[in-house]
Amino acid sequence: MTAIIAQLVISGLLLGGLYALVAFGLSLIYGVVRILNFAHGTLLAIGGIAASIIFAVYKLNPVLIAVVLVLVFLVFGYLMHIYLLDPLKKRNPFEATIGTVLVTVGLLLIISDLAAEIAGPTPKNIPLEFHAYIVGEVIIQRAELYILGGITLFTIALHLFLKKTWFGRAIRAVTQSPLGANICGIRSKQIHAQTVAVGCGIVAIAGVLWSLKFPVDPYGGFDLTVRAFTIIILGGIGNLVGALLAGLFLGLAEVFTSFLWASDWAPAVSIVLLLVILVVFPRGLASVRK
Amino acid sequence: MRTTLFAAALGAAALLGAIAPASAQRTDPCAGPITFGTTISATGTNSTLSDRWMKMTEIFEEEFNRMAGGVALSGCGGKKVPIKFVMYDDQSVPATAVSLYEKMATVDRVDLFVGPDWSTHGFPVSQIFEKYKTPSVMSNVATPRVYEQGFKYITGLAFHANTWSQNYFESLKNVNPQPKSVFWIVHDNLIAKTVYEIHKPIAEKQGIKTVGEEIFAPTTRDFTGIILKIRAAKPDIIYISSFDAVSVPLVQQMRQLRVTAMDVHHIMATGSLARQINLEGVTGELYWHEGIKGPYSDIALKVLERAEIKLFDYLWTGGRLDSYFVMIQAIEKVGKLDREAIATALRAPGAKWKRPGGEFEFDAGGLSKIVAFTHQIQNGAPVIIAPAAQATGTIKWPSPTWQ
Amino acid sequence: MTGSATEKLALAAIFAIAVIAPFLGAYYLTFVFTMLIAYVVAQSWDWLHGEAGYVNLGHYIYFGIGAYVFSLGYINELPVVVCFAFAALFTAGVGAILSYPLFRLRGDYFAFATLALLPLFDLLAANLKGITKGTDGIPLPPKGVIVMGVDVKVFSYYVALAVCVAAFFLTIWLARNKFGFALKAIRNDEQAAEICGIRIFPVKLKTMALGATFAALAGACYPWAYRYIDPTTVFGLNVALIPIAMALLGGTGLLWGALIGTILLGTMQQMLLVQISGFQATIVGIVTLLIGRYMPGGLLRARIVRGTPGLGALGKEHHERLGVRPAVGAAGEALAIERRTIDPDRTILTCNGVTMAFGGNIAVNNVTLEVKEGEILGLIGPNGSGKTTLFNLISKIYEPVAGEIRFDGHLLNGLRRDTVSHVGIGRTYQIPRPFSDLTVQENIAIPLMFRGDGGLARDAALAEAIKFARFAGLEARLFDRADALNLQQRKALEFARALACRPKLLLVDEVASGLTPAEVRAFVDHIREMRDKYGVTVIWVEHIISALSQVVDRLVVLEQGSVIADGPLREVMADERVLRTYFGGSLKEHA
Amino acid sequence: MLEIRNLVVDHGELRAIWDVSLDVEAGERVGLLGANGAGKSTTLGAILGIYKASGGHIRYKSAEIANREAVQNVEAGIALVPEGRQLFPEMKVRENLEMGAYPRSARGKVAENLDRIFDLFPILREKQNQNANELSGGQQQMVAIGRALMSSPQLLLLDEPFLGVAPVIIEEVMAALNRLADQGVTFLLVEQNIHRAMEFVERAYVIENGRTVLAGSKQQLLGDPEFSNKFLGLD
Repeated sequence: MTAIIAQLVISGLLLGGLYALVAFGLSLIYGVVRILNFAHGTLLAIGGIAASIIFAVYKLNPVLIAVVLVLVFLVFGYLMHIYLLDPLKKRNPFEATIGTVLVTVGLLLIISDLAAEIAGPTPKNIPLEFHAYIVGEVIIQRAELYILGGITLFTIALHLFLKKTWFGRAIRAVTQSPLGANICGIRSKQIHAQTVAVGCGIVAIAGVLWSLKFPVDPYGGFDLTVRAFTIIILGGIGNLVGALLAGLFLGLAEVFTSFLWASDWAPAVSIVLLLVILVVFPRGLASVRK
Repeated sequence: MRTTLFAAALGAAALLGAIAPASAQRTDPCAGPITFGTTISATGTNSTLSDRWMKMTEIFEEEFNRMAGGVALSGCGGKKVPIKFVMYDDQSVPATAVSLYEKMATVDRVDLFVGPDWSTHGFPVSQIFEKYKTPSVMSNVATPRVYEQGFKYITGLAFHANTWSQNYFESLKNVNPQPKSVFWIVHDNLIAKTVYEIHKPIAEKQGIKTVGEEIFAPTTRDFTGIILKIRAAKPDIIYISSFDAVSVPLVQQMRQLRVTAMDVHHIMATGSLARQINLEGVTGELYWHEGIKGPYSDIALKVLERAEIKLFDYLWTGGRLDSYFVMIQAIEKVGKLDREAIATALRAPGAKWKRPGGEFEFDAGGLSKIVAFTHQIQNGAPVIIAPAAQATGTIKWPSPTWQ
Repeated sequence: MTGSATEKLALAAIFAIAVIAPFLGAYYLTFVFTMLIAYVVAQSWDWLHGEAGYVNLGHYIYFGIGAYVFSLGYINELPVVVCFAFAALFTAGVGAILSYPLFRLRGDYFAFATLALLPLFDLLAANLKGITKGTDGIPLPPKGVIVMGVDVKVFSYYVALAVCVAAFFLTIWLARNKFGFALKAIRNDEQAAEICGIRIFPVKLKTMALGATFAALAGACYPWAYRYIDPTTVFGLNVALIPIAMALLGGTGLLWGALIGTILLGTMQQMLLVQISGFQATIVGIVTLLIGRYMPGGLLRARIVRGTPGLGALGKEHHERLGVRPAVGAAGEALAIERRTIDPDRTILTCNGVTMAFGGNIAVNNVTLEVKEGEILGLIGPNGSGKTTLFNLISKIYEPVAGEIRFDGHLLNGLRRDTVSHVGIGRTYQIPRPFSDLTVQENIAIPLMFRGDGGLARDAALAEAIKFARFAGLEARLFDRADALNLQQRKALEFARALACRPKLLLVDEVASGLTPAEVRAFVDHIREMRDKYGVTVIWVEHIISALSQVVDRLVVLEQGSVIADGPLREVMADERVLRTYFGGSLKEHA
Repeated sequence: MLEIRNLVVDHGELRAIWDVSLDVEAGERVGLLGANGAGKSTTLGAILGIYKASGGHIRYKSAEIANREAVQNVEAGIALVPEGRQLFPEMKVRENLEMGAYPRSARGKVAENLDRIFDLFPILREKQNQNANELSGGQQQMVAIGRALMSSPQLLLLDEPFLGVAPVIIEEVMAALNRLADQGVTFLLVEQNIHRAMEFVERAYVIENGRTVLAGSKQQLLGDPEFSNKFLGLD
């Protein structure tokens, strides 16, 4: 039984870690810019597809692929904010909200359709075969260790980035008090654009790691957006550690649900969790801590 | 107010009248070309199975008219008329498919239908064929319930869910050691579940006991829970009834977690699956395979080549092509373009139909009684292991990569 | 309806097309049918969004539930009418039940939660196999396809059309009706709406249930015509957001928004479908994106559309459709406030040991206070001394943690916020909170419509509101939106709105700051008139003591949440403790 | 040092400041008094560059700074302690302070300035690793002042620094402000509490309805019947 639990925990952590990674970008963007980006999960799918195509064609190392994609996504995010989202801020709040919904939903349609037209609609992954380690009855793939390592390293790096760098601190400052940040001389427009860029960059990394473990297709990804929302509400907006814990919890919950109950109910876990949390704490969990 | 309303109504009627194309009903049953109406899921969720078929259908029209010279109409003095396709993308949405078939029936006025694919589309669209009394040879609509509605104008080219794995379970009688138990893993999808429900009693009749069954949602990504249950159950056979795309992580994780069995059977062990994961040693079903020559196989192979489609990658392409061939045969049997006669001919009891993979009959409801070829992936390519007549190799038993 | 010629023409044309489409052929029938269904879903979504301001991203579940209930009834061979009734009733019930948890949420959180409903119901439909037959879906038996020699699609088409017409006229009704004004008040400011006497939850629940009913009727038409449903067709995310996009595209909250949006997007999708192979979704996406980017208020609100003669009529906001012009009346005309005779010995408000704390911070500390009928009481104290919190306690924004508040024979503890105006308390906010996208007239009319006695009818309320506006000096701005007013005018508007609550007790929070001395004097006269003419008791929080000194009978001083002085103005101002703690001793000390 | 002439500021369609003019000399302590909503905070915001001026001039050390970005003004030596403190609740006290040194010119002297602030408010040294939202109101106010000091400002704009602060702490804050003044910092103080304000400032302006209506030294104002009238309402 311990072996079974151990195996489930490993899978749950892996799945949850990837979920958390998806949520990180959304969390930063939502925290700073207060924009619901409906295209977020779809961006991950596009990143994963691009990564698997680059891998299939050029046989590049996934780390290199990630570097390339991060750069592309950074630019994409920056331009998206400057040309599509920021101009909406000048409108009244009502129009700004609706405009944001239309723009991000429009983006979602465009990128998934374009990806399907260009790369084909079939799911793709990065098929890496690695050695497996067997401890008793527990089996761990080396690829999984790489992914876990990648998630851990990346989370630490992101954490340090937000804690230690001026830019990272500015992101947190704007999240917690936009006016306070302004008083300290933080240029909000610039930080907004840069945060959207960074958020998209994180999605690229998540996409690469994701496609190492699971296939992605251009029409998928929206359920990941919903999960990412769950995670940031569970973990607190702009709270990285919270998002990581929430993601891991979600992953473990889904894996255990599918083992102990039935796998067709596993996707319900995150949805029910989201609804229950929101209903019990209508202003998010963060309000409880205060 | 009354005058405005009247004026507006007049204007609206004029506008609609202007949009509606004036196309006269065909009166001469010998005039060509004969138009086939169809929709293809070129975008949306089902497009993973069929995204190249639009191009393929265009090429088919061209190659058939060139290579066969058209449809031979014996009732018109043996004159050959070309075929022509009217086709749309149904975007994988059944409601869209319905509106498109309505359009083809009433605006484009196609002569006959070949399509749609998928059981979810087959249900609503089959009523359109009844309504317009226009026969259709659908493809890949395998759920028997579509054909149990008592409709006259539908036929369908697909594996019969009832016989899907018939050859596989037959071949299991001759292997040594004999498998004693099976674990069913089922994609929560109409066709996958039907196949599982039908074969479960067949297996049990053969003395293969069910030691576990699990239905999973299409969005499932982590299968550790299921796999641990499999490992605990220690089945001889793992039978995966699933679409290929959604089962990639399942098979991958089964490999990674060192699942052992005498055989892993996947009802859609396709090339696109094999490209993403190691399928070596897995058994599965094939509708048709490039290596098997039969009627029309020259045209079919040419079309596939030009459309850059490998049957192993796009498992259901065979059904699509066959629906074209069957419709053409039906017209030729009747000898002229007569919808009623064609519908009757298609459903004539005991009639034999040709396809590149061999001959077959329709059952009473109109679903093709096609028995799949069972194959095993050996050295990265499918080897037909049953039925014996078309076999290109023998099964490796127990499956070497699942030990 | 006071529609323009364009509107009549457009309505007639659209209706005519819709009526004759089935005769043009099955393709047109099917095509228009999908648009009819989309319009019902889009429009019923917009009741909650356009009117009440809630973004229900999961509205499509009602369509799906309606489709399922109908199908289940149908395969159990219930009459079609009964199936429709079940679909509507059951779904309305679901909407009502979901209202309880969902309306605890606001803004983005409401959107998150409702978005999650779609995959949840998809999953329920797929997994509750005993009821829904899971992913197999439900095929309807073919024997009902031809009814009385006519394709059943024609019947379902005209049912859908009837539902559309009902939805359209319901939209007109909603925009003009009292119920609609409750929604508009909620959209702008829920707390202020409650202060004006609107009990908001039932209004929201009814709107949700109404929207659910209509979406369910559309949902029921779907399987009737198409004969088959499965979970992804009726709960799929890819189809669910389209009607919302249609409403947003046209212009949410506008009479024509959902209709025009549906026609444009629906036609465009269909055109792309039959004419262009490939990139259809991309094109739809680009159009959606461009509208969001350049016309985020929707197509009909875009300047270019509003400016086009004829077309502009379609983009009219609801208040541009309200035809109530000011009735010419005498300047000194009496307000519709009951004239009470004051009994100066009667205590109207009693606070007994009232305490309020936020976390560890005690904002109001054991305040005991009595106010006599007809008194004008000044309430002063430094910033943060608890004046506004005390107002908030009396007007039930907060529930005190200890102590008792009695008003005019009612115990206020535990009372709902919306009954506060009904028992006779009106208030203003320190930072004015008018309903910003409503006109001055509408703002004032809202409390008149939602009085405790059932309130005035809409037109009567709007007419009556003019008198209050005139009283507050806002007659010239009667038809301007509140967000176009300057601060002083907003304060005046709030004052008029508070008076329209017909208060026995008026709580005035810092009205004078920002007024010129002459304006202050006019305001003081208003306060006095309210008391002398109508017998209204007043508590006035003010920083500017010179203003208070002109009118108050008594002054109460708060410091750190406690009453430190209570008495006639001169006595209080001479009180050593007040001078010390409030003014830091006599100013002469500094000199 | 600071010279404002006929300043006009609009919040959207609302005009908050109609006509404000004032001067602050280097080393002075100047008060800005007035009722709620008179436009005091908006004036401070406009000086720092948070709000755009629609008209008039703001000159700092003879340079026109109206409509400059806040960051430029912070770099030039202006800092604001805002109303309501506007701390970063889930950042540590130390991080909050360090954010005050965000402009590039201030980043070099973080350690030095931290020391100076910890000397000024020793309690913050103890609590530097606590989250800002765990502090009492007075301590939060110290953080807000400290954060403003991190950019080594020459002109410190204080917006109601004593609001919600316990009297005992007010004394402490007041003492710290006096020390800063001795070090040569110039102050522009917005305060409603006349008593506190008059304790600290040398000179004051009174704003009403977005206009400067009175000005003078402490003595002049206290002797002016119009002034006491405005705030006491007693003739």
